[in-house]
Amino acid sequence: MQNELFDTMDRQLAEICTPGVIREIEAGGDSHRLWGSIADSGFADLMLSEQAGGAGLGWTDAWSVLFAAGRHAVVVPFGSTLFARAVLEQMGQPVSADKSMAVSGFGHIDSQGRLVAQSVNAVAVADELLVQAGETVYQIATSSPFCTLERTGGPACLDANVVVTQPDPIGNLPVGTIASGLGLVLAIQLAGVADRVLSMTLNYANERQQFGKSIGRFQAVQQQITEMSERVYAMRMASQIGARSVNWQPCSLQAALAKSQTSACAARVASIAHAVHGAIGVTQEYDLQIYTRKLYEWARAGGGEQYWAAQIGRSALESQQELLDFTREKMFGGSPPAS
Amino acid sequence: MQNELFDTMDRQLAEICTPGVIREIEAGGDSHRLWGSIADSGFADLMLSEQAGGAGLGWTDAWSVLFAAGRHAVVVPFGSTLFARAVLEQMGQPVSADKSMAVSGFGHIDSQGRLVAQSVNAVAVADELLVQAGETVYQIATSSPFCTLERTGGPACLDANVVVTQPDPIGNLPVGTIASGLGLVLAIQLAGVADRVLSMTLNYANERQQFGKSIGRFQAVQQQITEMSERVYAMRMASQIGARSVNWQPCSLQAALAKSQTSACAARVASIAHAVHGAIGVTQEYDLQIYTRKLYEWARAGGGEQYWAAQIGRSALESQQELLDFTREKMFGGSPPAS
Amino acid sequence: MLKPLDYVSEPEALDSFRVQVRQFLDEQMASTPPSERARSWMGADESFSRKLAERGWLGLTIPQSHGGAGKDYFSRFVLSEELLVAGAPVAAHWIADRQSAPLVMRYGTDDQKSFYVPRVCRGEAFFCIGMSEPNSGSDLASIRTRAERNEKGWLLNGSKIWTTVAHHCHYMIALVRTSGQAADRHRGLSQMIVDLSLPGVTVRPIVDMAGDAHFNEVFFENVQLQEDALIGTEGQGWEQVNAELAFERSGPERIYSSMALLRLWVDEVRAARRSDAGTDCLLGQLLGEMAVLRGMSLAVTQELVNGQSPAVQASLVKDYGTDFEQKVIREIASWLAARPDFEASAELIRTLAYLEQMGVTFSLRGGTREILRGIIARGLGLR
Amino acid sequence: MLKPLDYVSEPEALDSFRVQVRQFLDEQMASTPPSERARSWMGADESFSRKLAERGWLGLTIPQSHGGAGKDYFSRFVLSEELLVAGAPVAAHWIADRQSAPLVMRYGTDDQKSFYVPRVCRGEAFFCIGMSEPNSGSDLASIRTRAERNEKGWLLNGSKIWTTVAHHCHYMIALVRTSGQAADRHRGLSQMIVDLSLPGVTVRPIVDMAGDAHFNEVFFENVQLQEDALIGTEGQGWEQVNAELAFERSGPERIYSSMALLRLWVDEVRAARRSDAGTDCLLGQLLGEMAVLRGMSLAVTQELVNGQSPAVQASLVKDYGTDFEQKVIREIASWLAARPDFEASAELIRTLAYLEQMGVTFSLRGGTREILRGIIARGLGLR
Repeated sequence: MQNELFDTMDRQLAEICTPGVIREIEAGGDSHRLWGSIADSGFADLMLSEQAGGAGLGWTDAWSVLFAAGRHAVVVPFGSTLFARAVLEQMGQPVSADKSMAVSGFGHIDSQGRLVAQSVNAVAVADELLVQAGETVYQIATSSPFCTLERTGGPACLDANVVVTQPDPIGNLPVGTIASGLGLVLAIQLAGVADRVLSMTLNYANERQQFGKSIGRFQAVQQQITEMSERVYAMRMASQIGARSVNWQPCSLQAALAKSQTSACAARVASIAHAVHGAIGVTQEYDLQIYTRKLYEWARAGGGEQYWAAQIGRSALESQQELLDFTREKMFGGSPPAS
Repeated sequence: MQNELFDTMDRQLAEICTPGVIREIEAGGDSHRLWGSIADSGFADLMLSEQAGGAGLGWTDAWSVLFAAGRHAVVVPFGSTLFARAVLEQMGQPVSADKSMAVSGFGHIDSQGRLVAQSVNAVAVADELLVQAGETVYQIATSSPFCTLERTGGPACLDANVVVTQPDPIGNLPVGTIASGLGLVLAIQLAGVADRVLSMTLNYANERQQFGKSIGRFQAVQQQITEMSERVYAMRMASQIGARSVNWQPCSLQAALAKSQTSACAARVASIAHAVHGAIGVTQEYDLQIYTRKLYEWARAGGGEQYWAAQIGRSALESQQELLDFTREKMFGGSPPAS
Repeated sequence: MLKPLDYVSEPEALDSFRVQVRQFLDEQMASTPPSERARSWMGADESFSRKLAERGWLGLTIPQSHGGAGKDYFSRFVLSEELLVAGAPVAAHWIADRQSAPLVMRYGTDDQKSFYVPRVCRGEAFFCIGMSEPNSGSDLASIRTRAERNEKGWLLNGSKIWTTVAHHCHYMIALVRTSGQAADRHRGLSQMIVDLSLPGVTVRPIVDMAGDAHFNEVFFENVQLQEDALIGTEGQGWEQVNAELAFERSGPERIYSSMALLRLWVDEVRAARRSDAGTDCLLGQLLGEMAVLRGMSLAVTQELVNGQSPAVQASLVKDYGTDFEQKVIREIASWLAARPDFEASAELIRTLAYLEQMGVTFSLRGGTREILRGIIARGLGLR
Repeated sequence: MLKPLDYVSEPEALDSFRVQVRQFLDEQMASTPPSERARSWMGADESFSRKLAERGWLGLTIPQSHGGAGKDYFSRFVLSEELLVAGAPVAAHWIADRQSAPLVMRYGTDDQKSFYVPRVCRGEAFFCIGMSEPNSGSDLASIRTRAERNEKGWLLNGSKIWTTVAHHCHYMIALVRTSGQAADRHRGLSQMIVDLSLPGVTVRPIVDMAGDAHFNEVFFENVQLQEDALIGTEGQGWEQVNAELAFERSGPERIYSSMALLRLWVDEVRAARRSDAGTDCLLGQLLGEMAVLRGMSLAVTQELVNGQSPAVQASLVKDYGTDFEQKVIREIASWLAARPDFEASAELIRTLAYLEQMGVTFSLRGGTREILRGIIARGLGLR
């Protein structure tokens, strides 16, 4: 699946989304230059229809660009924008060609009638926010005076809690639609960044010498890196199973699988990478931390392993189907839902 | 804490509760000879009062004999009898000097008025059964025509589901009293058998040669055995924290800690032992399996890690105490409850 | 870096084949309890294996010229998956079908091919693999069993241990030393097909802790082999064995070993209408991981279809898969222990206890975890 | 086999001391947010350290003759536990108090003892430890920093890295080569007390991913040390360092590093009145394991009180403890991710994110997991 889409995106990001650029943006620098270049590439319009100026592709193709985005720890909300634009078009809303959008599927209206969304990924560098609460979908400019952000996460984290007074709904979607799509975006990005972290770790283990040989020759290191590689391969597969829909709408159980399984593996991948790298890995100036932080953040954002696993489990218990049949039909088989 | 009580019990069991004897009993051979020798030693009367012919000791002393019992994978229900006799005396019931007793703290009365207890440990070789359902305590001879056993577990397992028609209560105790006591018995036995499994594994790793050196010199084996030893030490400590009561009544949160933490470690200890031993470890004729099977059975019996952990967690949440204070007072501090 | 494994669909054309297999298994195994199904590919039933052969389901990927069905590896995946998920007693023919017949097809002479392979496909030749020895364990290069050339062919002396289902088998493919000494390590090892009915062969079953005898020790005392017992090239035994591993490790055997337990547990949870957050979550985690492994195993199958030998990827899937199989056991044990009030059937506990005990072998059979991870590490390019 | 660790009670007489410490900390830290407390013993505040010294709480186990309080290791346990659970910024004095002063007391000359130790107790001499070098990592025996004897004492050249809080410290105890070459491994290493204000010493803070500078690289360029910079015996540095590890690894530092997170999480769970099976169970698992570790740490303390040097047991508790500290982070992250509707405060996520990032260092500081486990394995008698 590493095809032309992937290659183009990967090459572009290698140039424009470098560790230096990421450090700058995370330290509070301007993100619009990076976002502008990405927006200009048109990849965020991949799932818009051709009439709307997009490519009319579905998740199977989006996988390639999202995986590449993950590999480069894209700090601006590229993946969520890609999905949000398709949602807006489906809802008959205008789609802005240059705005970046953060997304949350877990908003709620609080007792004071405010729209609240917790720890929204990358919202601090997003132009707009798309939130679903129950069936209702809201769209808000982050610069709106009605919108306040409170940063969450570590010093370099761009997530925030959002509170919107006087929120205006733009329409309805089935409950969970936006949560599924964002979950799948993050799952694919997780698989991508895990792949990057594995390469860095393999390189380091081969280069770093201790006790007179490369540390990759120590049995304890080999055992750990093997475990890591199994998880990285599994994350890739989980994200591909999740991305089988050929249109904009994710298959909900497959997306659940993707987010659940990738999130389940993420922390272990990060911790092995750091164990192999030792102290150098946690320094600001070394690049590893840029990528491992994303493993934690994206695994937590939009619901983690257990949340999404419970969706699958509940569905399996209710289905009364034999388990292999359930797995084949709900995770592998069948055509994607009609749009 | 390896004192005279421990030494005496350990020495006696080394002679009478050999792997050969255990294999025979588990294969359906007569268990009364082994039980008779243990009963004669008087150790099962440790927590009976001196008036009742016992030693009037509490859990802190019982720890030593139960740990020894665990080390020898005692197949007859010694530990549960030790506790059950103290319970019977406290309830004003006659205590038989020669009967062995299986115990369950999780009985219930089913829709047909029958007393049901699931997977009662070692009940297939017990003379009697003591069950608590809610507050009510029942005592039944396993040979009674009202009592039917259905074996559970593997071919060599002596556990069974028990159904008693027309059960007669012998009195009441606070809910959970018997469950706590049995949990603590099993926790201490688990710590003992884990200690045995560690010694066997260390010996094997030093003796077995592969690739021209003892396998204990391979880094991957060292890492695993270290992990195992940490758990074995933790199990010992957990069981000692559990056994701080100086009378027959266990402190419920400390017993919960003991059963939860020992059960949490048991499966990993077993699996590392087998990983180190390789194929020889799963053969009938090699002794390791006698001890590792107990790790699984005792961890599951009488409620496992999560059941007991939830008791602790619920209590901590309700207490509103600062967590270190909760830990110090409820797990370490305080005097044992008055009897 | 290692080639990644990408999603492939299982060909829809195989759906009707799957239905056929499923119907056959439903009939054959209607009365097999879960604790028996938990034996999975360790359970041997010669007549069951012959029934599969009658339907043309042994040697599915073997060319029709040699008695096989001439189908591709996806067909074999479907058949294997159905057999394993059902816990069918496939051990008698499993190794012959999975690796011995392909090995003979690859390395054998025309005579060897036409002698052995059709018999495998008819369920008349069951094979076992002779690798470990009492003092070698995972260190296969230190093998001491020896075949000395003589005027009639080869004179075999030594012994093999942990040989799965040897007591049901007609032949063993043994890795033996044909020249040099143990100190020569990999050099001088060859593969021999040993007819287990020959004089001088003794098979001693080894009873495991569950009371079964899957394992054996096999002794060779002056066993006279014919010239054509040698399979492949003399001295190339080590390379041949390693090529075989791609077959051994590529199938869904390393996903479904705990399936009997998982299915029975779900049946009882459904019957008790027990749905709480912890239960939903656990089932979803297990099914999710199972689906991912299935996807990875299908991707390895695609490599075989493409004519590749994905030995390292297959090892990776195997290692991750055995981890999953053991997790199923551990987590269901934990779930039950967390709910002492749950009325689990005696059969559920029996199935669990069997797997708790024997599950430790999942990461031993076909290479210990440490050995396997060493292979994967090298495959990943660690040096 | 290693001596097991048995339960001991903490002396009740210390309860009033604990209350004193608690009151002091409640006052001092009333406005310190949890995300700051999460820095725990990595957070340095020189004035805080001096306030402890004013109360006589530095050098608690040092004899009164040298400015200490002459108390036993249980007192030190109580003080350390309160400081760590509160997440007090102890880093400035921590190493001086924990291991440098005891080291000087054990190996120093009378002059060295009376010069350094009272200063440590007064909070006027903060120490760091110089072990790792840019190319040595865990392989301490390959150290290249060199002290050459000259007419004035020793001439020091080289550099040390990952030196915790060196930029707050007055002295470093450095492990350096005084004879031989890197190839001589452990032979020829000695410990030197280096005054960090000397000409030729450069301290370069290394910023970590959380934006803090706990670590440093320290360069020595022709630093002229006096004769009495040598501590202990020339050439015995390796043995001295290993003896020091019993102090380094014996305390409750390896239990409470994630305590700020655990406490804040419980506060918010209580406030939201969230009690479900999963929450109860998780909290109970964590508190249970914490209590067991505390018991083990107290047992190690008893060994110190008995005059033993329980280096291996302490390593075992440390390895198990760091595992627990990392588990707290992982499990709370998982709990939150499982409940996307839970209204966690921004401060809770901030504390979590800090620990998620820096928690990986818990198993690096004081020896990587692999090194530590090798030590334990040998201590267990594996050979």
